[in-house]
Amino acid sequence: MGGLEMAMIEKKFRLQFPSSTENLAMVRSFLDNIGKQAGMPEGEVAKIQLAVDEACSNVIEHAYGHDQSKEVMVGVSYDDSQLMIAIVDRGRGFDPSTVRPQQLKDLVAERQTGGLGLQLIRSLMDEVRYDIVPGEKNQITMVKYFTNESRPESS
Amino acid sequence: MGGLEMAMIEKKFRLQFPSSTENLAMVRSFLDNIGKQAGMPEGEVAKIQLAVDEACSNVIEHAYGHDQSKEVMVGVSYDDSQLMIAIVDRGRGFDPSTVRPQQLKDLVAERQTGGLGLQLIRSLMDEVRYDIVPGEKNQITMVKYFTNESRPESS
Amino acid sequence: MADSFQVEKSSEGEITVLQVEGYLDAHTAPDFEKALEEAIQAGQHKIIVDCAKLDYISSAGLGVFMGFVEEVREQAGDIKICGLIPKVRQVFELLGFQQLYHIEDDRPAALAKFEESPTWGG
Amino acid sequence: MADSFQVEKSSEGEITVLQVEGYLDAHTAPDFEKALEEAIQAGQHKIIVDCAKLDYISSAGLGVFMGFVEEVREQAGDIKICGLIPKVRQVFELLGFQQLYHIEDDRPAALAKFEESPTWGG
Ligand SMILES: Nc1ncnc2c1ncn2[C@@H]1O[C@H](COP(=O)(O)OP(=O)(O)O)[C@@H](O)[C@H]1O
Ligand SMILES: Nc1ncnc2c1ncn2[C@@H]1O[C@H](COP(=O)(O)OP(=O)(O)O)[C@@H](O)[C@H]1O
Repeated sequence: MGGLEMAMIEKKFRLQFPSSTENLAMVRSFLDNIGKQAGMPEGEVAKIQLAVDEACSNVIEHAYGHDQSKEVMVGVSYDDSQLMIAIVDRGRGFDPSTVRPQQLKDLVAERQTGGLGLQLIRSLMDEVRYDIVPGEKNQITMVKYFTNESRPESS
Repeated sequence: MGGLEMAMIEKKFRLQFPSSTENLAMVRSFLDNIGKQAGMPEGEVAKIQLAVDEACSNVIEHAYGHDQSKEVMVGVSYDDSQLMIAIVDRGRGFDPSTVRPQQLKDLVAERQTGGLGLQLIRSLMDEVRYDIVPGEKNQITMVKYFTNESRPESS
Repeated sequence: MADSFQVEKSSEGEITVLQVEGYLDAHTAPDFEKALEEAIQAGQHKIIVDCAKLDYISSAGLGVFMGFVEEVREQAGDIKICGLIPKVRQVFELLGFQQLYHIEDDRPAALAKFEESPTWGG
Repeated sequence: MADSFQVEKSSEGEITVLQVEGYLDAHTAPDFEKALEEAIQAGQHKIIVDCAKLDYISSAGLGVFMGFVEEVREQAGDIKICGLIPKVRQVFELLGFQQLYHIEDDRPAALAKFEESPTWGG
């Protein structure tokens, strides 16, 4: 702001849907449309789709225990430097600091079928942040920087 | 409600996006995902996509005059008898009763490039309703009945 | 998956063919309008719009057909339409385009129609 | 466009091939799990999962590979993976699957790998 170049207006999108895994495909096509219009390369769009799929799957399974009457919200905004995504639920919540990253080797030995989602999100996105108020508002925010970006203007 | 058969829980979806025609493709894929999971035949999904595309195009062009800083909202809900869609804007508004259906012949003679959207919506959907409060909340609501439907239970 | 649109121009003798492909909506209609306008401004008044690869059309796309057909007919030309897939054909027919335009099955049929009636009702 | 998923089962001698197709996420992983479980319960412990037609995988799909591989390895069998498209391969590799599974280019290579090492490290 106040710079000489005109900053791109931030574009904002929001998708709300019943807490059911059948809606994961909808979330991915929502992100595909946004990623393409933001001019992101396909590989980057794929990473974002996967990270958001993981976060939504966690909300559907863990925060809401597959209760389809609950609602999941995915908000997306982008400008010329980055794309930011917030996934919001009003369910159980959790303390991410207590979730230890687990070794695939150990998970396999214990015949676990899960435990990789949060690790995957962290390795796919540039920033990941949690704001948890159980039962009220739990939010995971993820950011992907645009490569070859023109730095956002400082004010 | 109160019937012997369990009524299907209504499923609700919502999409919000910047008022720009580049987002029409997103709206169509949103509806495609919902229509498919509601078990609608492809031809019916196509009609709904077109009707909603027309209504959103009108909002983007007429209600907001292509101002991309404005937001369009599309809400969808369905149960076992029908699918209902509301398109909401906070723009200029208009009085639908003053919009006369025009003959294609006359539009062509006058070299008009528009004037068919509202007619198309009416011929594609089973119910169409407007609730207009200019600058505050303008809403077009459209309903598509499911064919071979089990009649909604009366209370 | 963002729905794209393309127009390709070619000639069959004195007839100009615009092949449209993809999704023709309020976002992409200006591209189609531009292609059609350029052809007409270059004096090409016999135009076939081949829609065999057109997946989708909304009224914004139909509007392009409406806005320019009188102009070419005044010049003893026409815009003839061909190759509509059923889903797209349905939209044209819902609005009565078959009463005001020659809509043919494919490009050869549209070319033959130009032999038979170079303009509308002519 | 709603993303679908399919599993097809076939045999190559004593080896069971599960060909997976489409989108493997938390919604469709139970279908894959069921197919794999059925094969194992039927005593089939040498399994190739051919992913050549797999467009997408999330951790819910990876979890199916994780949950059953010990069981077949105890029975001197293995689950070998083949045909990953680059986008899908990247997900497997991000999580280090290549250190714990034989991941081969295509089905013949996976069959050859079973000749060479019928189980993991065996
Ligand atoms: N949105 C959420 N709400 C509540 N708990 C969560 C949420 N996301 C993750 N968790 C907790 O963190 C754990 C690790 O999550 P993750 O790495 O995605 O693996 P998985 O979901 O496969 O167990 C979960 O098992 C769950 O206990
Ligand atoms: N959402 C809207 N907000 C304001 N005006 C509208 C809206 N929708 C339609 N209109 C008015 O109704 C007219 C007819 O609309 P329509 O039949 O869709 O044709 P077109 O949009 O091609 O002109 C428009 O020209 C416009 O004046």
